[in-house]
Amino acid sequence: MTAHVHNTLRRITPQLIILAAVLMLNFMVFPDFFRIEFQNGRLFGNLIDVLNRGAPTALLCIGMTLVIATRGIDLSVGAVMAIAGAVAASLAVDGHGWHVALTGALAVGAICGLWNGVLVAVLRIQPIVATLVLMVAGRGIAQLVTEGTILTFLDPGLIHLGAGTILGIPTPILIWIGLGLAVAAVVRKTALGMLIEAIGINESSSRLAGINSRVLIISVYLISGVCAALAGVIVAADIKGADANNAGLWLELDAILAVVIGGNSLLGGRFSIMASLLGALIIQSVNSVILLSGMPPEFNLVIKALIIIAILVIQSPTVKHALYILRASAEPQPSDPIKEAKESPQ
Amino acid sequence: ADLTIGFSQIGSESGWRAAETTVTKQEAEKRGIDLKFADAQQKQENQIKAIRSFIAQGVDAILLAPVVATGWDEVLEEAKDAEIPVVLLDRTVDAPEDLYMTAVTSDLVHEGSVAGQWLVDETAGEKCDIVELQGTTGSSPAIDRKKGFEQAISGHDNLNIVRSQTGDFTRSQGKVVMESFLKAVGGANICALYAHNDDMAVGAIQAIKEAGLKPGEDIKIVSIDSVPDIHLAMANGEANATIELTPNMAGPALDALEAYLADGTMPPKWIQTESKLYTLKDDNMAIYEMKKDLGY
Amino acid sequence: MASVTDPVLECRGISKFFPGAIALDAVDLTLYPGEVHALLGENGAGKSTLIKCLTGAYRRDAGTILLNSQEISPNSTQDSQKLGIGTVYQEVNLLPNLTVAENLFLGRQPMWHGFISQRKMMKMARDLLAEFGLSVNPAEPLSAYSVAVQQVVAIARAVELSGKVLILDEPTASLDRDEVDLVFSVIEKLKARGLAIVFITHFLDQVFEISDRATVLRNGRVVGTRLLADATQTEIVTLMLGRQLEDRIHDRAPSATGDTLIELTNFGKRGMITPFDLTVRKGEVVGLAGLLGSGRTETAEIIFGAVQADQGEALLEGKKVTIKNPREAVAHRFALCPEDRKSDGIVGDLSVRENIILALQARQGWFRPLPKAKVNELAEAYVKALDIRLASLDMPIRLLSGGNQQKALLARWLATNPAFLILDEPTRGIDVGAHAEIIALIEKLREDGMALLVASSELEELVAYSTRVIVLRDRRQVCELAGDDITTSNIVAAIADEPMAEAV
Amino acid sequence: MRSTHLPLLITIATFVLAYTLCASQYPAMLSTRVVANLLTDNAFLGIAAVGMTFVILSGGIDLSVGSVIAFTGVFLAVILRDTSIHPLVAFVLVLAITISFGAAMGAMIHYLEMPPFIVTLAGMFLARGAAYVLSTDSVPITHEFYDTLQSLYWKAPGGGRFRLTGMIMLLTFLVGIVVAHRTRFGQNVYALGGGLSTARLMGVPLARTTIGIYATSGGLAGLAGIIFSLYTSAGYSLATVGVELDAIAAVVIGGTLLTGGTGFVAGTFFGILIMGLIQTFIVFDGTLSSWWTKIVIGGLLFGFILLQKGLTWATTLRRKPATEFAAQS
Ligand SMILES: Nc1ncnc2c1ncn2[C@@H]1O[C@H](COP(=O)(O)OP(=O)(O)OP(=O)(O)O)[C@@H](O)[C@H]1O
Ligand SMILES: Nc1ncnc2c1ncn2[C@@H]1O[C@H](COP(=O)(O)OP(=O)(O)OP(=O)(O)O)[C@@H](O)[C@H]1O
Ligand SMILES: [Mg+2]
Ligand SMILES: [Mg+2]
Repeated sequence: MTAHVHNTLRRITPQLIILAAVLMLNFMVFPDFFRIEFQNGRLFGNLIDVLNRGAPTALLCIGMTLVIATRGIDLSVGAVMAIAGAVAASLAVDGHGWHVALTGALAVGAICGLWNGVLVAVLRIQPIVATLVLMVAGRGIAQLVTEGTILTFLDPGLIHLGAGTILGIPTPILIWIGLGLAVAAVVRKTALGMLIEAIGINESSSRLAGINSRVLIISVYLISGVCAALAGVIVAADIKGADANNAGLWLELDAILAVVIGGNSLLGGRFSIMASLLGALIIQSVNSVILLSGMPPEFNLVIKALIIIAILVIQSPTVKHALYILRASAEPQPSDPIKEAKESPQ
Repeated sequence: ADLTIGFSQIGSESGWRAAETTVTKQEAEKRGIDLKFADAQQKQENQIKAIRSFIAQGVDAILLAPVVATGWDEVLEEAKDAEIPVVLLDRTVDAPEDLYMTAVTSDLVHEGSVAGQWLVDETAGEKCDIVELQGTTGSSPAIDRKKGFEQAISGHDNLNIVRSQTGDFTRSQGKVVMESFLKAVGGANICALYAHNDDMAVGAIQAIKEAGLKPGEDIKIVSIDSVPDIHLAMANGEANATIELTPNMAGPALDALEAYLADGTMPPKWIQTESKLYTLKDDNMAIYEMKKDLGY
Repeated sequence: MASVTDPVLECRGISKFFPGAIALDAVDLTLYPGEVHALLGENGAGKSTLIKCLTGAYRRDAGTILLNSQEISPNSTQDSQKLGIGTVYQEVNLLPNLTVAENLFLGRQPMWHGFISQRKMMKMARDLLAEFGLSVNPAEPLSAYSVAVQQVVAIARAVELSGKVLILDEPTASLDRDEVDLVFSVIEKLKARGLAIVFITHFLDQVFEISDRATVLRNGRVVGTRLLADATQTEIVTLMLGRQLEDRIHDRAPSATGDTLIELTNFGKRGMITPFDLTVRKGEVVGLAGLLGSGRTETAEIIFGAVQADQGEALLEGKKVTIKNPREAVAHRFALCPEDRKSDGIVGDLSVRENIILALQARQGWFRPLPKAKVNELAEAYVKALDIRLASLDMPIRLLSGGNQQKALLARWLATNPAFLILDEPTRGIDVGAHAEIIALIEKLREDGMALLVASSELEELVAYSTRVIVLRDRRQVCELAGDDITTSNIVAAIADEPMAEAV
Repeated sequence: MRSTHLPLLITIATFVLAYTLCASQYPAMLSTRVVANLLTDNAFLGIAAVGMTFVILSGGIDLSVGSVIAFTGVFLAVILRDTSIHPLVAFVLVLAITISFGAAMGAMIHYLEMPPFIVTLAGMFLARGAAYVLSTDSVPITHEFYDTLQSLYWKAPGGGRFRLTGMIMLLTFLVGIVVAHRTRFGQNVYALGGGLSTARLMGVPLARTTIGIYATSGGLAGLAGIIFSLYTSAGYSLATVGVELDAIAAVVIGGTLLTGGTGFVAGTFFGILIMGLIQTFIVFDGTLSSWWTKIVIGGLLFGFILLQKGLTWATTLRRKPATEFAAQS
């Protein structure tokens, strides 16, 4: 058990260090960055904002990590967010309660995920193209639901999901942390995690080993769809309206980026949801630097690009390897313990 | 229908634009015109393609809501060669005037300066630190509305823009960026918000409320477009002023076209729509009720 | 013979460390022109690693390489190719998406006015392949051909590249006798031309047939170099293993006595394998013999549901069952150890431990994870039982040597405790010691009442453990041998025979 | 005929079929205007897609092309506005920049072993950001050399104008085809797509090829940017957002596998035509609302993929059953 915790910690160390560094950068451009107050019945502060605003990306990340672990990719999550937000809003406008709206939205997300999953697992269309279809059409579907307007709703229960607080903590924070931990626990406490990794590494071998790869692949896209739907509901609830045109626009790229910053390979296989979530927080902290720095907006993208490139370079296998060699050469050649390790299991 | 008119719309990126599309379709229907609608998904190249296809199809006239001012000479020339009149909607282009028949637009710079002027009058010399929510970086409304506003407040030393960041014309970004303004500047230090469109202002209002301040009182809010939701906010006293950008550009445009096609009456080169200022003095609830079904 | 001339290639003190393992420890190797030098050793001894260090595929950690007394230091395989060292690596390393001709001449295409001349290239490819007795269409993508064809193409490519040295890492593992003979005749020609050839294999017969000298590695160290003219097989084996290989007398496997386990009638798939009947009893080993492409692998795949049969029915212990996919097969307690371990067997990045329990876990279902203790117990037991050489159970399986990967796959299926075990080329790339162990294992499993179906190109091996042998030709069963009829010569005769009345 | 030419034939067949269907609905689609428009309007996209084809053949992806096109336009506009440099010199300058930019991304991908998706995503942010920094306004280009280039067209009977830009695209495709199939570089690109580690063992110069591929893509995106600036006579930092996805879609519709190693530059040409045809058809129809436009584009994209999949499946089913899933791993 403790070994497990230790392994997880070691896996996410690079992300923790980078997150700390980016937060320090925030602190440098805005000295009050770490101040948190209790104000107006809720926690109030930049750090809370990072956690709160990171919610959509973090939620997308959960599903995206699993999809990427199977060697797939889901470009449609942004569009699915828009659809789910639109569906929730229109249900709320029609006078249904928040649980109906939420259930409806999640169901629609699940259907979208199922669609993607079937295209990938059954029709064997390459994931990037398969999900491109829904990425293009999905926003149209969302606009069809809202008829191109921002569909405003007043249901307090639904609004609470995006803009409310529980014990002073914004609800979205609790939702993404809760869901993240739950999914991470489920995949690691069951065999799902390993089987997903096996599919991502070598699907043919996995299938021959008796793994039901088809159902598993469909499931991960389904989970991704549901996560996206939840993110869509939160984003809509946050502004009390479904903005089919803009909700989740280009957010799929942020989600993929977060997964990669989380140290997961786009070629599938080994994954860590925790690390991806940290990746999402890192991206949100970068956004926060940009907002707090007060630079003119035309520099936003350049700053973001440069910080991200720096992070990726530090994380690249080559640089990691070079650091490893540096550290190893500082110590005496560990030849004897290795020999023992090699001979002991025989 | 005896008239076929092609309409190249930018896209459906905002409620205002959706309303413009709706109104245009209504106006065409009212007049019995067969409207060929093409949505360009925010891409100029798609608009050019659409215009070329309209020409190939032999439509009687073309309505164009250009996504950007530059880059139309070539295709407009082709339209001219094919003797198809082109009317520009809601934005003008950087092309020789003889390449299009007329432009039905508001004056974006003017809108900005109306907003600025309102704030100048409202503050009456009192010191006021302003935060600005810009539109999408590089878009012409963002550039011109900023320019107009700055022109209006220049020379008034009591007015200062302390922070300016893009909110991408969206409600959610408006809220996010306002949140960061409130922290970076301090809610008590912000006296007014100028948003390049109403959607961002609506988002910002929520951020202000969540920070425990009263929008409209603690922070004055002026924005542009006059969409229904901002009138609702004004009716509740949560926003102070908005400048109308009418979605009915097609009405005057089609009037001009019909007159031209009927007897060759040349309209003026620029038909400017009114940039009407609404404040708390107006009956905002009534305006909201009137506008809410227009497809915003 | 060679000592009068100067060596072509000399390796001095080559070392290679991997995290957790010393793969090569100051290895010396000297090659003379015109000799075939066998490189021998158990699975995991470091043969492939030595080759890769030599050709620049790996960066060596110590040591020098001299080519014609000049020190060289190839940093990439491209460098070594330029220096005249042609290599066939252990797993076929060609590009399935390119055509045969493109694979043969990648990087050295015949040019015409600065552009590749397709016509010339096709002609050259056809000529080259003819030398190896292969008459395939060089314009077809390589993926259209079997592993065996690909292997020959790889050899042909390496031969073309080797101006001075040719290195062959287990080139004959998936070839049968005729092809091996062709390859050997080419090797003889090259030898006469004065090339130095390194030949790695686990078939000692082939070593003695073609090689002049042999260097034996054990645990990354050179334990000896012998002139093969003066050495005996036993001596070499003892050198490799560090111990004597017990001579095991194989009793003729008794005819099956157990109950019928599985009965297939009219099982087949159009365009793939002619419908066949097959009955396997408990405690029986059915051998599948045939030439390359005769349909052995297809038979195995169709029975396991890897490819779905489009006709016929299956009875399992008298009950009708469907085998639509491997999952169903595994549920019926079938197991298939596939021929192509790299693409259909191992899950490269998963640990050896996870690879061993993978099939068992898949059968258990997603939500019933095997307890940690059980996993460790299973993995350790099989590593011990099959003598899998590894630094740690946590290392990714792709880092194991080829033979050890094969053993780990066997462990995966044994862990599911199958009722019916299908083995497709179970001893490919397995060293002599392990070879004997696997044969012993097959016999033991049979005695324990398991039903086995084994496809193999090694007839001696088939003869040793089969209770029945089915011979395939052109994707149909042509003959069945049982009891004392099972001899290599009978099988060869059956394979060669024209299709006649003896069909099953 | 190689069996691998099949996807190409299928793409061409799909295009011919689709064009016939469209023309039977709207006879005006047979006019030279529509044909000329297909070439002119898609010139920049086509050129960028040639580069994308090489990238995708090698198993990579380049998300930066849209931003690079926009950057090129803004750079040209600004430099022609603020200096007296001749456009041809400016072209050379901007091509040098975009080629180096691509090469730098290639170098990062190779030497730092980072996935292309992410490197080029960062490149996409950077190029667009650089365009913003140069100018947020759209900057018109008013050089007489531009007018000269724009006046180079052949007016076909029926009113179609076959412009220089369309011809440059065709030329780019021709060169692309020759490079892909008749040069060592092209073969190495396919080799990379077949498997990186295998290609390494076979002695393919990985560094040179990878950098070359992304430099090519960057350079062609730069050329596409020049064409786009000719097309619009302006530079605008918000232009060509999402063009990379269009280019990828065109490449895929053209029968190239995103996993790399199989496909044709010529296929991409028909992919471009098919996409252009979809758009033309939608405009001719003219009844679709904004949202239905998106849904229909997505639906048609799906339809084409499905059609291709179906045809491929139907024609390969008989050929190689044994390798059913060896092919995907
Ligand atoms: N990249 C690596 N990291 C760690 N260990 C490795 C790596 N590559 C090989 N090894 C180890 O080095 C040893 C030598 O492997 P090698 O492949 O050279 O054996 P081999 O003699 O070719 O065996 P075989 O006959 O089975 O092919 C093995 O124990 C293997 O596990
Ligand atoms: N010499 C050849 N020429 C053309 N095609 C071949 C040749 N050899 C094999 N093939 C093709 O490759 C496919 C797979 O052959 P493979 O060698 O795997 O069959 P097999 O009977 O299982 O043989 P083995 O298991 O001994 O390798 C066959 O379907 C056959 O069509
Ligand atoms: Mg080996
Ligand atoms: Mg076989």
